[in-house]
Amino acid sequence: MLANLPILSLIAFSPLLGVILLLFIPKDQGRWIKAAAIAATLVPLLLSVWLYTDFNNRTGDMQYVEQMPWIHIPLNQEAEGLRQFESFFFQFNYSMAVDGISLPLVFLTALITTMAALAAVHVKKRWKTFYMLLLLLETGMFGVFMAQDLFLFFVFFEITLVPMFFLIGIWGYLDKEKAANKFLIYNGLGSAVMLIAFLILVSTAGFSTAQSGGQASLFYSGDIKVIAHNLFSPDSYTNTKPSEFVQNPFYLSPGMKWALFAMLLVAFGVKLPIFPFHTWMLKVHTEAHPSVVMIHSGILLKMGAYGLIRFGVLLFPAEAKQWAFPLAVLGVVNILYGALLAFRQTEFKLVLAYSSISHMGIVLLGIAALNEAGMTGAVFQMVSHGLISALLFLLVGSLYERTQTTMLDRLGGLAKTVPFMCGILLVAGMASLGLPGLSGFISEFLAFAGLFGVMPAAAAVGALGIIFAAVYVLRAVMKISYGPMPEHWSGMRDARFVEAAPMITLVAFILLLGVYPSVLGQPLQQTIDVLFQNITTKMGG
Amino acid sequence: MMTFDGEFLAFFILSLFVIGGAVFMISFTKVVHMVVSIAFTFISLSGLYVLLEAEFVAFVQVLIYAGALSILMIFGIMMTRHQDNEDVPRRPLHNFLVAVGVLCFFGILFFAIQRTSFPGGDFHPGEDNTLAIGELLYNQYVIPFEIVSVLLTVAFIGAIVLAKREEE
Amino acid sequence: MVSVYSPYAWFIPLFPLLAFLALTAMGRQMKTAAAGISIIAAFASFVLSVLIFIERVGGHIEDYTWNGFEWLRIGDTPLRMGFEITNLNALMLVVVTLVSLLVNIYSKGYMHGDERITVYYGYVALFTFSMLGLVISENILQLYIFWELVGVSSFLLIGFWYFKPEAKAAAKKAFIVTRVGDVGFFIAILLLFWHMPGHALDFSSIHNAFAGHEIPSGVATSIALLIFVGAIGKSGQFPLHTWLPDAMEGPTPISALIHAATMVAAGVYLVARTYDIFLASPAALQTVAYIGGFTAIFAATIGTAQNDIKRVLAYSTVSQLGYMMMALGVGASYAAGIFHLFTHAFFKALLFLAAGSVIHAVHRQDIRLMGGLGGKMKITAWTFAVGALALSGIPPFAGFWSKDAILAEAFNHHQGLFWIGWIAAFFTAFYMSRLFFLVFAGKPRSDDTAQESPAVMTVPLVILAALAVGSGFVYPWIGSWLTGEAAEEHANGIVMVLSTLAGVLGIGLGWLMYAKQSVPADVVSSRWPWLYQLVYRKYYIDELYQKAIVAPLRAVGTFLRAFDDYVVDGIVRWTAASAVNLGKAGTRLQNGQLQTYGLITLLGFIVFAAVFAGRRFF
Amino acid sequence: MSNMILSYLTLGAILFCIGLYGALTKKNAVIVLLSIEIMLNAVNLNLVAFAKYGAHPSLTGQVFSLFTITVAAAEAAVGIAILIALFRAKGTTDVNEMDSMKR
Amino acid sequence: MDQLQRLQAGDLAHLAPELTLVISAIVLTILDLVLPKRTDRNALGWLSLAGIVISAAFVAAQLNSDKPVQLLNQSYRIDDYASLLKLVFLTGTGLITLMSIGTLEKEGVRHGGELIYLLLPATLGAMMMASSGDLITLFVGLELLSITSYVMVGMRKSSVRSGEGAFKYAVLGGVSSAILLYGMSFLYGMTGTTNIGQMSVVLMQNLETYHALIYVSFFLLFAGFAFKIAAAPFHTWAPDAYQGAPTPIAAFLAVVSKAAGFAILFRVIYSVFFGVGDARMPLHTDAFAAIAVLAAAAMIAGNAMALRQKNMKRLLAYSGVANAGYLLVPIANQFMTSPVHFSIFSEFIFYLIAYLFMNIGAFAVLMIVNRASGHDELSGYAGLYYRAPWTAVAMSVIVLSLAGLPVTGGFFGKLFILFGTLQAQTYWLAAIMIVTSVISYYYYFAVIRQMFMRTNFEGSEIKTPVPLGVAVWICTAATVLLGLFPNAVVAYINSIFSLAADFMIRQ
Repeated sequence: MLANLPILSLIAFSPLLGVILLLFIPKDQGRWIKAAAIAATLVPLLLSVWLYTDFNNRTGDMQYVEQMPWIHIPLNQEAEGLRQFESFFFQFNYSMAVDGISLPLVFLTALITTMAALAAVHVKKRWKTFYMLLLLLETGMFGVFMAQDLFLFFVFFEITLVPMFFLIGIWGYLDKEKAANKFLIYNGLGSAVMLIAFLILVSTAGFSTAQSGGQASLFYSGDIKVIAHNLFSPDSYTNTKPSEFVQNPFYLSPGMKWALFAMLLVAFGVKLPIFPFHTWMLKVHTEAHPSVVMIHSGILLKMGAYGLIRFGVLLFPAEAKQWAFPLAVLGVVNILYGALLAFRQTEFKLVLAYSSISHMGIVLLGIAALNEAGMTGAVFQMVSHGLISALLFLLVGSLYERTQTTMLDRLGGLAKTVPFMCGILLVAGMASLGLPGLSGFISEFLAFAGLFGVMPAAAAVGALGIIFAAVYVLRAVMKISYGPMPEHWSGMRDARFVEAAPMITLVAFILLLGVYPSVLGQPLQQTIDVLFQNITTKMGG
Repeated sequence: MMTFDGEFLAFFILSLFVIGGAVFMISFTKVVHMVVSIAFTFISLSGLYVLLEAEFVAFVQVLIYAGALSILMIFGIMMTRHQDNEDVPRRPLHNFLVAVGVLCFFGILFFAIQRTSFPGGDFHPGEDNTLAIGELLYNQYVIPFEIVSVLLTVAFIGAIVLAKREEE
Repeated sequence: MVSVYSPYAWFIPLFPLLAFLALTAMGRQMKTAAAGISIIAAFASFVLSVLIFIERVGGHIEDYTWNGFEWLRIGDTPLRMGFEITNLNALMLVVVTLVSLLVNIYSKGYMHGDERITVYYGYVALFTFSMLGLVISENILQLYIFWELVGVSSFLLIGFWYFKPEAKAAAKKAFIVTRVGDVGFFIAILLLFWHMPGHALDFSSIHNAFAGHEIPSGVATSIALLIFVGAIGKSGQFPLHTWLPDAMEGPTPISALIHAATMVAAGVYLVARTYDIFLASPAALQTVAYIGGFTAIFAATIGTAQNDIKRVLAYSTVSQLGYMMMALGVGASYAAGIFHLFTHAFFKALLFLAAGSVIHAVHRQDIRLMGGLGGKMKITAWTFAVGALALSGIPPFAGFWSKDAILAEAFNHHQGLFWIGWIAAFFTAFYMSRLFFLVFAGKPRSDDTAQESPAVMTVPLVILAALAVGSGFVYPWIGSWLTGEAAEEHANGIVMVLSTLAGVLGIGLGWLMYAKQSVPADVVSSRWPWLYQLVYRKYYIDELYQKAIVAPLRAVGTFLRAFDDYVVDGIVRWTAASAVNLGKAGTRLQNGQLQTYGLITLLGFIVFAAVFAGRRFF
Repeated sequence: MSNMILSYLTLGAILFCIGLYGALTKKNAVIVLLSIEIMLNAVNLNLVAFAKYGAHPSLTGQVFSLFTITVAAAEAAVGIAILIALFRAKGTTDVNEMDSMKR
Repeated sequence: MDQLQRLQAGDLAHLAPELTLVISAIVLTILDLVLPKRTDRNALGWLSLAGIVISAAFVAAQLNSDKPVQLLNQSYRIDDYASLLKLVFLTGTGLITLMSIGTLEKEGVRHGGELIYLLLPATLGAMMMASSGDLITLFVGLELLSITSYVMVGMRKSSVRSGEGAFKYAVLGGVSSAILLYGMSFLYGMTGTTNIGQMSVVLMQNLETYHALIYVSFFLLFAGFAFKIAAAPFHTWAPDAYQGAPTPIAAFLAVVSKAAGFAILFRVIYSVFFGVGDARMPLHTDAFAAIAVLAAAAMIAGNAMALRQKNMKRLLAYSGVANAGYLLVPIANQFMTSPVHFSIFSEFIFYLIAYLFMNIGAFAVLMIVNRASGHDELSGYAGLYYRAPWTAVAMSVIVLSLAGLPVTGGFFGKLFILFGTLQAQTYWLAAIMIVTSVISYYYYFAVIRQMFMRTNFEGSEIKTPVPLGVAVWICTAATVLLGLFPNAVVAYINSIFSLAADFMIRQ
């Protein structure tokens, strides 16, 4: 029964139903608002669980494809060369699908949003708006991971920007407006670069002809499949060099392709973030409400990595190869730079922010490897870091609620009063530093393994990050929970059920992924396999 | 080589008057003097129009510019109780920049004008210049003509609305 | 012959795992049941281990391997998990489960009354699980996983008294220093992954590949050395030994369990387990031998100058582990090293538990403040003496046989290392006698009302003492059993005499200095104070690390923080500011003066005309 | 007489520039308005000159100049009216003092 | 030589929209005079609105005729280019009239009736401009619009700012008219005609002789038009005039007046200068390069100067400068560069439509805020979310559209223009366009910050007059619909509009 429904659209837009539902609940019914919002996040979560189980692991193709014409803009065809055609237009479709790479991220989005919704019980004011924006954000994030059309992708990507701006700016701490601004402008610039790259792609590789009833039409398409086809087929317009006599506005020179990859790298690098584009996210990490950071750090950063894989590597494998070394270097720099800085921070949230930078370096390494192991590692790291950072910020929220500070020097000995939370903190820290048995290890292992096959030296240098991770994670975690405890915190209450439930859930997933990684590896394996077969054949040709 | 005929002499004298009037306007300090000198420019211009076989335009020029407009300006000056004198310029940099800008502007115009030559052709001012113009106005240019009537009405209403004293 | 019990070997780690889960779920409740649960689990594991061991002792039984669990598949490469039972790990299983069982029992007494005893037992169970998992791992990646888990459990146990700043620091140090080694091990696995045929990581494939010389020797050397780096970290070899003595901040039974008997032995076990790789690279083997030998003598000298009862034992552990490494390095088989691991586990656990008994009684650890405890704590004193003698290598105690095996190997293959080992043995005997005489002999140096510990603590001591005496007698047999090859000739007479001599000399000197006091105790410190200081301060290694690694990294971190703030973000802010300033400059022109506006318009026209038209004319 | 046209055009340019200079430097608002009229006069001169000496002489230029004159007059009237209203509110006709809005 | 052409009675039908406006204006003037002083002048507004709607209906009826109609030797053209732009003007004026109803008193305008009926001739001027094929018609239309605008800006007579704004606008407008006329006089001199359609052929034939003068006349026209559309560096009047003007008039300047400027700029530049030049004297290339640079300058200057702006009207003025830049981009992207890029007009008009709604919406909300706070400063928006949540939501949508974020008309409009720019492979212009629009997020979101993140403790709930609220919601709804279904609009325009028939005036 479920199979016939447009399951992806249902997942993506079910949060909007929640928004509508919330509209009808009066502002002062805080309890009902929270309950309804959390329930609304459960719908996509359950659906995505079903999706995950129903997903066919034996194929690497796109699944659950939904396609609907959306924007179909006719263009002026008064020019000599265009008149003979039936029509000339550009079109963006509403086109959604998932493969093994996006599936886990869809699930992650659903899971972490639910967790964040639970964590948001600490929010003190304007719950209604908060939850409405949260749900809107969720739709945007789902869309990003499902969209199969450049334009649709971009729209969803931008949609996430606005609710996030509000969420940071209204519910953050002291410097929230600055943080929101920095987030907006920085990511706006990233999106701007992405849009230019996308439109160049659409206006060259997106160009196609279609036959309908004996008449030919010309059109520009944003469909990834069309673009990929044109980019890879040697006799497409995109790959036909213009000569003195024949103009070809659809030609993409190798230099242009190189530049396009570079632009995509910058565009998604801002989101990822890649050094030196990372400074915006520090502010977000420290100033936004922890439940917002859960989503930000847990999912939004992954959109950068996802985009880089989906559009950078998959559309430009040859250019990615040219870029592999710089990518690896950037990855190593990210890892070490983030780690060294995390080590010197005095504020816990900043430690986590820099650790995110460090961890995203691992994703870059996995991508730079350009092999199955590396790519698998990159995706694992995306999921794993999503879970871990969400958990950590969940804890930050709960701790801040009790101690009113996140300065490491003022914290200490909390294991005495809040042993449960400190235990979870320890687990999260251990997962973050890549302890085997927890999710962080698998991704680290795979990413390094992948890179080691191609660039052993870079991988070896990057592996130093494993040591540094231990240093900064332990420093922070132990400063919080170990050592003597100040007297005035003795009456503190350990996690309430509503806090403990998401913590345990996240720990469970972290453990599951660490102990039985196939749960993620299985949907991933075929996709990545097929993908690399395609890449190698296409690069050969 | 320029031939020195009567027309040129007339042009030369009139243009001296035109420029002289304008320059005087710029350099006078008393506002009323300025208006008078500019009226002189307007009248000299109408002389030039006569030279150019545009009698009707010359007539209108005298009527509107030298007449109506100068009077209007004097009224304007009276009604705003002007300070009589232009002070010494208080913005030397500004004035200098304007001077440089205007000179450059003139340089561009002069350069372009001097590089151009017009083939020239026969000019038929018509038996009766006024009649010819009238015919054109009522036929070919009737639409802008009608619009100008709207424009004048609007200017009329607008000027009244703006300039009339509000009773408190 | 097919094994009956081996297919069930996975139960061995499972019991403690279940215990751990149960105890964790309890939180801080059910303090009384905690010990019971953990002890039962340890006992169950022990019984099964013994069954497997006995079965293997009894007859020639094939190695049992199961790897049916596909953990993850990367492309076409499956990563599998499973377990394997060989003679080597059957022996290890017995050692680990036995020591663990005894420590569990002992702890019931030692930790009595601690409010977090449930947590304590949970951690112990986790540790036991990890260690057992490590031992039965079927491939090197799985081994690495448990290896890290062992590290983390030890971190948890060292930092068990989390509110003590020293414990906190020690736990952190232990984790981080061993992590340095782990990275080497990690890279070794990556190298293996790419160089093994079919990316196989299981031990039998490794054996086949390296024994069959399929891997170039350069690669083998790198892999072996990197694995050894891991072992250095875990087994406290120079230069990564610094964490081990600090780790004594944990509860004493933990010191016995982890930092003496089992976990630190993991490094030795790792080298033994991957011995094929080392055999493929003579250079790597030599490195192992030298590092081991150096560590042995280096730590032994430090041990002579320490005043904390547990620290002395800790340095002796480091020294003994050095012995084992040396044995692995010089020989052509891992038998001698593993044999010493086997005996050392018992007597070192014994020594620690006895020391724990002393600490339990007097609540202090400084040996200069003890004395005359022999009369008050008879069982403890006697069992400690047994352990000390075993450690000193006095026949017929277990330590004598295993040490002799090592020295014999060294004597045969590398005379220089033999003498190093010999001197180390002398120092070992010296500091053990110093320890014994200062603690148990003479008069009390403070007014303690020490009492013998309860039976729950002394019984394990006695059992271990028995093993410290008896376990050496497997000497003739164990080598061939472990390696499956015919044993070399052993029992070199000269070596036996020399090693006994070293022990006797050391004990004699200690007796003279600390019991009879005919030689002044400050004989060295008064004459060569710098030498005493050097040894007392552990050759300033910690300080060196602090200065050479920690401080520069800190400085780099501080520098990068400024860099991030002022340069990276500075550029961002500068860019933003320049956009704003551009706007400001623009609005400055917008000064309300209409003639300025006109001027701007005029100049705008001139610029446009000049730029776009002017270039066509000039 | 093709040279004649250049003289007229040059005269127009001079007049235009004088008007422009006046509009951009004079302090009295009325004079500023007058300067604009000079500029428009310069344009008229151009148009009328072209009507006679241009490439294709025609009456159109004269007609155009009539429209210009009319519009200029209307503009001047409105300008003066605005000035009067402003004077009532502000009490000055000095253009330099008209800067209550800036930045 | 042209024969005399007469206007026939039948041709009046073609002038129905314009005549409607004239008649309405006259009727309203008379009514205003006749009605007693104390009667509510709101009825005038509704009547005026009716006139505008009727006029728009006539325009709509003229859309998509088989063959463009031209009157009196091209002095007046009725083609789809003109008609579409007229619809834009009329919609804009209609919305502005709607928001003026019952609100002018509070704006400080004592002669609300005059203001409302002056809007009609101003719009008439704009329509003349869009429809003209002759420089004289064009000039007269332009002056009708301008002079009426000067008057309307000065209508808040008690305010010094209003007078100042009007005077500055009048003087600078006069200067720019003179410059524009001067350029036109040269064009006439060189070609002997004022007919736009006939010029380019003559110019082409005499390229050698007129070379320098063509450049001069181009740049004179260029400066004059740029002044009208307020593109930097010819924008300086805009902030002061907007700030001084009554809010509806500021909206009129920002939308209708600017759109009219574009109407002539687009048509004249393409009709007269397109294709003029050869390889040695690439006038054509230089002309379009200048427009591209003008666009870039407007985008950069407008957005940069708006960054620290605290007054909402000035902010919108600078934003208008930037938007002029965006609108210039399709004009600069002329179709010589790419064999496939011919949709410049759809790109232009779509963004213009989106701009119409979002900008009028922004001004309408500004009126609401002004009514509550009594000033135009940005701080007046503080806590608007608490005081008028729905208005705040509408304003957010409008601001998002101005900033170019999905899913709004502004977003798609920019995207469409950008796509054309990249089709034409003018990468630098695309880069400037998108980077500056990101910079604009900062100040557009400043409004959002005020509304949602600041609080105003004194403010009470805000009451919005119904017509004003309707105007806001029409604009908001249109903005969203344009973003969601841009295809409807673009497809329709594309189906009726032809560059050759409806745009270029060639004979």
